[in-house]
Amino acid sequence: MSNQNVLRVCDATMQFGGVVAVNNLNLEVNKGEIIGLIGPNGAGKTTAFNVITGVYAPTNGAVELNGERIVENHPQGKMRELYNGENLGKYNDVKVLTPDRITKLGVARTFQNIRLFKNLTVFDNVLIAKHMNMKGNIFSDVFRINRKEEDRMKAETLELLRILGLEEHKDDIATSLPYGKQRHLEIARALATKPSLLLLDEPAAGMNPQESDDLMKFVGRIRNDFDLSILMIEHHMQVIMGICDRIYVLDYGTLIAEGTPAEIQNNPKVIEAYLGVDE
Amino acid sequence: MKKISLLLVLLLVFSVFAFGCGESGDDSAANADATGISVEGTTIHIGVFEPTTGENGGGGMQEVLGARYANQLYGTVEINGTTYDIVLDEVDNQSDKAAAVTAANQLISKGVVAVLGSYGSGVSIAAGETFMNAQVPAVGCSCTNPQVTLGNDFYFRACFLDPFQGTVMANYAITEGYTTAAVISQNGDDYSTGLATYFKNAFQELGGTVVADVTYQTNESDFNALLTSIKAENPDCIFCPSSIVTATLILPQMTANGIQAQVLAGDTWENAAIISNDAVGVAFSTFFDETDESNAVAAEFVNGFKEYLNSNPQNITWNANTDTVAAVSALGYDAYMAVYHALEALNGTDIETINSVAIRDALVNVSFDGVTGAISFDENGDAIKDTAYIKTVTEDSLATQSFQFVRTQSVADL
Amino acid sequence: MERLNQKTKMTASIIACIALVVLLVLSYTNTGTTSMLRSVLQLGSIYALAAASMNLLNGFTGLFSLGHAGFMAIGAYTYAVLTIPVNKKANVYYLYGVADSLANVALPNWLGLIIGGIAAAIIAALIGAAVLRLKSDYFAIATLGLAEIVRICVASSPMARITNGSLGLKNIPGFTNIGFIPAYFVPFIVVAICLVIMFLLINCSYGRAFKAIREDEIAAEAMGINLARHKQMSFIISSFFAGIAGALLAMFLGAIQSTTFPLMLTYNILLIVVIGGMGSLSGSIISAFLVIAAKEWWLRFLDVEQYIGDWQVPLLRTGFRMVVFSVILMVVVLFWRQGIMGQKEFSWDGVYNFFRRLKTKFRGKNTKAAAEGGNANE
Amino acid sequence: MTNFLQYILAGISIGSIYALIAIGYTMVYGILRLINFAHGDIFMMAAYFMIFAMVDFMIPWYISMFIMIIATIVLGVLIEKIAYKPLRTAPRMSIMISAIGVSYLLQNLATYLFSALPKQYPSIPILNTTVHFGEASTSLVTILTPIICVGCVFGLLALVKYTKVGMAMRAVSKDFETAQLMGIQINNIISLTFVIGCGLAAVGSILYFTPRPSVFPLAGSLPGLKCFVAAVFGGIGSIPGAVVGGFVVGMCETFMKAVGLSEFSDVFTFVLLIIVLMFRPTGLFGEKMAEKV
Repeated sequence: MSNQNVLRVCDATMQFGGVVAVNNLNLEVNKGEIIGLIGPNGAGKTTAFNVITGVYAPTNGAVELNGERIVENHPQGKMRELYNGENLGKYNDVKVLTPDRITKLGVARTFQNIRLFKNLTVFDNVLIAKHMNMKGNIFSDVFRINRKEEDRMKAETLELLRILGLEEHKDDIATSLPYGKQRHLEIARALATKPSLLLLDEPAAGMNPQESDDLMKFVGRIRNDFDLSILMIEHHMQVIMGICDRIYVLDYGTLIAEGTPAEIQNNPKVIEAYLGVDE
Repeated sequence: MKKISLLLVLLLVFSVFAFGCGESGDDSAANADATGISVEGTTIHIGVFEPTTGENGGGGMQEVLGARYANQLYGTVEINGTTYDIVLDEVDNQSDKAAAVTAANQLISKGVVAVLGSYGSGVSIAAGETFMNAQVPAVGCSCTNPQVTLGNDFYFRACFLDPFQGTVMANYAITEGYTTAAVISQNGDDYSTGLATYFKNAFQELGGTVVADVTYQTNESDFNALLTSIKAENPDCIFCPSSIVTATLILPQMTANGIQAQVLAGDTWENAAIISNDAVGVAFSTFFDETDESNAVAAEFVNGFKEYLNSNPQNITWNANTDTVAAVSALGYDAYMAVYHALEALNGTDIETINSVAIRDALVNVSFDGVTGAISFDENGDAIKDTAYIKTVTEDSLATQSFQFVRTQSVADL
Repeated sequence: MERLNQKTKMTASIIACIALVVLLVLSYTNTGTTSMLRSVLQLGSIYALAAASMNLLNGFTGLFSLGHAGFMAIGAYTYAVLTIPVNKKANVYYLYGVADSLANVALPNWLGLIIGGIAAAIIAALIGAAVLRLKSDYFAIATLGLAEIVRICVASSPMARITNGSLGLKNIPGFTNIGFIPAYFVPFIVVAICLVIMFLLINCSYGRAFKAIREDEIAAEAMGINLARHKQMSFIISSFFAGIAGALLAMFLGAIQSTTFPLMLTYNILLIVVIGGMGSLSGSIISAFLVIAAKEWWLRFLDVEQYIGDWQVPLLRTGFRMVVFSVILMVVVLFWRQGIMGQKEFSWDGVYNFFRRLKTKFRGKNTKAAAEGGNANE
Repeated sequence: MTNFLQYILAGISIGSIYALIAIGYTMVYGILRLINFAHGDIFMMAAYFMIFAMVDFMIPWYISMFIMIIATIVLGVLIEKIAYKPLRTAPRMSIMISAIGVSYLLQNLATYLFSALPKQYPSIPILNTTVHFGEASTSLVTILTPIICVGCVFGLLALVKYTKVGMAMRAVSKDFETAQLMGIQINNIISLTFVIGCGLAAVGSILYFTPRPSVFPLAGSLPGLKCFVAAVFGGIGSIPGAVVGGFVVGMCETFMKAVGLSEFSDVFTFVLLIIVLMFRPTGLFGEKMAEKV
C-alpha cells in the first residue's frame, strides 16, 4: 500500500453561533486505507463529513483532496466575534466548493438517514449519479443526438448493479427495498460517481450482527474492486475494529485519539469518553 | 428507439390525414360562408353573451334582465306565414377574455342566429372574431370601445362610443366652468383608461388643464394616498371613469379626505349601488333616462320593466336591490329589439330559411325608436347617437334610490 | 404487473394515433354545431401545454412556482407586438400611436411564436439567477410577485406605445394554414411538438437530474448535480414553453389585455396540474382537456335556470357552475391527492393492467382466489 | 406639511390593517408551515357577515360585531378542519394547493350567494366621526386602527410569551412531532391559531371596510395578497416581522402614490420584496432554517 495522501483535513473548526460542533480537527486518509471515525452521539462526526463534502463551510480551517485545497475559510462577519477556536490567521483564503463540485473531484458519500430518490427505480437512482460525467449538453441529450453516451451510462449502471448484486431489483421503486438493500443501493449510487474517496455515514446502522458482518465484507470488497479509500462513521464496534486500518475518535467536537484499532481499544481516554459510557 | 418511432408514426399520420382533409375542409368552410347559421324548426335562438360573474358580473346581469324582459314581451315573430318562437340562450363570459371565446363558441354550437352583448368591451373584442367567422351578427349593449365594431361587419352596438362619451364629459366640464381637472383611471382596464384618455385630450383641447393623472390597480380598495395627492393639486373637477365597485369605494374616501371638487364619471356609474350620501353631486353621462317624458317608448318600457323586476325577488337582488331601471337594462332591451326588428324585416322577403347572414343584412337597415332614442346603424355598425344624458345624485336620490336627470349634453353644445 | 410485448404496444400506439387523428378530422369537417367542441379542443390543447410546462417545474423539479401567468403574458405580448400586420397597426394603437421602431415590423406568425417563447425564457434566465436561491414558499411568493410585476408593467403608460397599455392588443394574427394543413390543426401540431420535446426531456439524463432534485436536493447535490444550474435550466425551459403557450393563447383569442393574465390564470393551471397528477405530463394533458371541457362546456347548464314542468330546479342560477367546479376541485385535492395519474406516465401496460383489475373486480368473490393464483404465477 | 401629515396618516392606517391581517398569515405559517391563501377571502367573508347582521337582521353594531367575529372564527376553524387537517401528513405542496382551492371556492361562493355587485358596508357611527389635526382631517377609525393594531400585537405577543398555551404554540411551531410527544394537543393548538388569525382578520375587516364601505366577492384578494407580501417581507412566522412588514408595505405604496408614481406602487412593493428576499432569504425577521443533513 503506497502512502499517498488522499484527504487531509487541516485544523477544521465548525461553529454554529456559539456552539462548537467540530473543534480543530486534523485528519488524514491515505490511498487504499479504510479509516474509521467514531465517537458518542453528537460528537460532530457527521458535521465533519459535511465540512469535507462542502455542505457546510468550516468556520476556520481547510480541506485538501489529493494535495489540492478544495475548502478553506476563516471566520467572517458575525462569526469574527463569536469565534473562540485556534489557528486564527493561518487560513486566509476563502474557497468553498459546492458539494457537486467536490463530488466531481472524486469524493462520494452516503447519508446517516438514507437519502435515496424515493419514488424512482433502483436503476434510475444509480443512473442519476452518472449524469455529472455525461458528455454533451442538454440539446444533444433531449434530441437523442448522443445515444451512445446514454447507452454507455445505462450499460455501466447495469454492470454496477450486477457487481453489487442489485440487478434483480433494478425496476423496483427504491423505497420498496428492504432496509439493508437500501443501504447497499446508497453505496452503489455513490460508487457510480466513480469516486477515489468514499465517505460512509453509519452504513451499518440498524443492522443485525449477521447483516453488519456482510456489510463489512462488502466494504472491504469494494475497496479492492474499485480502488477506493474509505472514511466511515460507525457505531458497531465489530465492524470498525474488524475492518479499519486506522481510527479517529471524536468527543465534543475534539479529536481525543487516533491510531490502529488495537491502540484505540486500549486508549483510556476513549474508554472513558465513549466505550465506558456506551457499553 | 421506441419513442422516436412513436414520434415518426405520429408525424406521418398527421400529415396523411392532413392531406386527406384538405379538400373536405374547404368545402365546409364554403358552406359556412354563404349563410352562416340557419334556423331549424320554428324556434329562433338568440344568444345572450354577458358576464354574470367576475368583475363586471353585476352590470352584465342587469343587461340580461333587459333582454329577458324584451323577450317576454316580444317572444314570437311571424315571418312569411310561420310563427317562430324566440328563445334566449344565455351564456356567462365571466368578464374574462379566454372564457369569452369559448362562451361565444358555446352559443354558436347551440345554433344561435344572433347574439346580444356584452357589457364590457374587452370580452366583446375577444369574441368578435368568433362571431364574424361563424357569420353570426352580434349587437353590443354597453360595450363602448371603438374597437368592438371596427373592422367587424358582424358586430353592431346600441350605445355610444368612448371617444364620444369622453368628449361629452369634457364639454360638460368646460360648460360648467371648470378649468382644472384630475383624472383617475384603472391600470389594465381598457374602458377606464380609454375614456380617461379621450377626456384628457378633449379637455386640454378645450382649454382646460389636467393637473393630476393617477392610476390604481384592479380590485384596489384604498384610495387615500391617491386622493391626498389629488387634493394637493386642488382641481375643479375629478374625472373618474371606473367600475361600479370602484365608485362605491372611492366616493366615501373622497368625503373622508374632504375633497370638494365636482366628480365626473362615465356610463358605468349608473347603478343604484353607488347612491349614498357620499355620492351626492356627482355627474356622469349615460344612455338613457327613465324619467324622460319626451320618449313614449321609454316611458312604457320603464313602467313595464319595473313591474317585471318586482315580479321576482331574485330580479331585485340582481338589480342591486332596487327597482330603478338601469341604462344598461334599457340597452339590453334595445339590443334585443334591434334583432327583433331585423327579424320582422325578413317578413315578406323571398327567403326560404332564416339564417344569420340574412339577419345581419337586415340589421344594417334597421331603424326604430328604441328606449334609448332612435336607433339606426352607421357604416361601422354603431348606433348613431348625438346626445348623452347627464345625471346626478341629489338628496332626493337617497330616498328614491334613483338618479336625477340634469340635462342632455352633446359635443356640439359648446 | 403484467407487461405487453413491444409489438402489441406498437400496434396499440398506431391505432390510438389514427383514432385520435380521425376524431380531430371529424371535429373539423363537421361544422355548425360542433364548433364548441373545436374551440374546447383548441383551448384544451393550449392549456395542456401550459400545464405541462408548469408541471416540468412544479412536478418534476420540485420548484413551486406561481409565476406562470407572467411568463405566458410575456410570450403572448411579444408574439402580438411583433406580428400585428402593419396596415392594422394604426387601428390597434388608435389612441397612443405605435412606437416608431415597431411601426413596420410584422413577422410571420411562426417566427413570432418562437420569439415569444424565447423572450419568456430570457426573462426567466435573468430573474432565475436571483429567485432560484429561495426556498420553497419564498420562491413561490417571489415568482407570484414577478407575475404581478409583469402584468402591471405591461399595462403601464410608459409601455403604451409598445403594448398599447391598458387598452390591450387586437387584430393579432391567428392560426394560418401551413401548406396543405388547415389552420384548425395548427395549435394541435405546435402543442404536440412541444409535448414530444418535453417527453424526450423528462426521459433523458437531464430529466432524471430534475427528478433527483425533486426527490432530494441534498442527495442530488451529493451525486454531482449542480443545483443552481439545473434549477435554472428547468426554470428557463418551463418558461419557454409557458411563453409558447401564451403566444398560442394570443393567437386563439385574437385580442389580449393585461387582465387576460391574472393570478387566477396561474391558479387555474396549477389546479389542472394537480388534478392530472404532479409529476405526470400525460396526466396534465388529460386533465387539461377534462377541466376545460367541464368548465367551459359540460357544466354550463348549471348557470341556467331549469324547469321540470312547473318545478324550478333549485340552486341552478348564474354562478352555480363555478361553485360546483370549485367543490369538485376541493374534493380532488382532498380525497384523490395523486390526481389522475400520480407520478406515472401513460403506458399501455398501465391501461392493460387497469382493465385487468376492473375485470377481476367484476368477476366477484368466487373467482377472486383463482385470479390471485394467476397473479402469483407472474 | 399638511399633505405630508395626511400621507403619513394614510400610510399608517392602511399599514396597520395590513399588519393585522398579515399576523393571520404569519401565525398559521408559523404553526403549520402553510401559506393560507384563503385568508384574504376569510377577511372578505367577515365583511359579508357584518352586512348580514347589521343590514339584514338589523342588529345594533356592537352586538353585530361580536356575532361577526364569532362567525368568522367558526368559518376559519371549519376550513381548517375540512380542508387542511386531512392533509397534515401530505406534502407541503398539496396543502398549499388546498388553500388555493379554498380561496377559489370562497370567491365563487360569494359571487353565487351575494352577486358580483358591491354591497354597502354598514356604517358604524362612532368610527366615522371626523377628527381634525390642524388642516389634516381624518375619520376616527383611521386613528383607532393603528392603536387597535398595536394593542392586538402586544396582547398576542404576551399570550405567546407568557402563557402556557403560548408556550405550546411555540413548541408546535418548532417541532410538530416532538410537541405531540410532549403531550400537547396539536389539533387544539392549530384550531386556536386559526381562531386568533381569523379573529384578527375579522377585526381588520371592520377597520378596513368602515372607511372603504364597499364589499364585493373579490374584495379580499388584493389586500390578501399585499398582507401576504407583508408577512413574507417581515419574515413569515414572526409576529413582529408581520407588523413591520405591514407598515413597510403600507408606507411604501402610499409614498409611491404621493410622488406621482401611482401606476407602479404595487410593482415597487413586489420589487422591494424580491430584493429583500435576495439579501435575506427568509425575510427581515425570519428564522434561518438549515436543513439537517
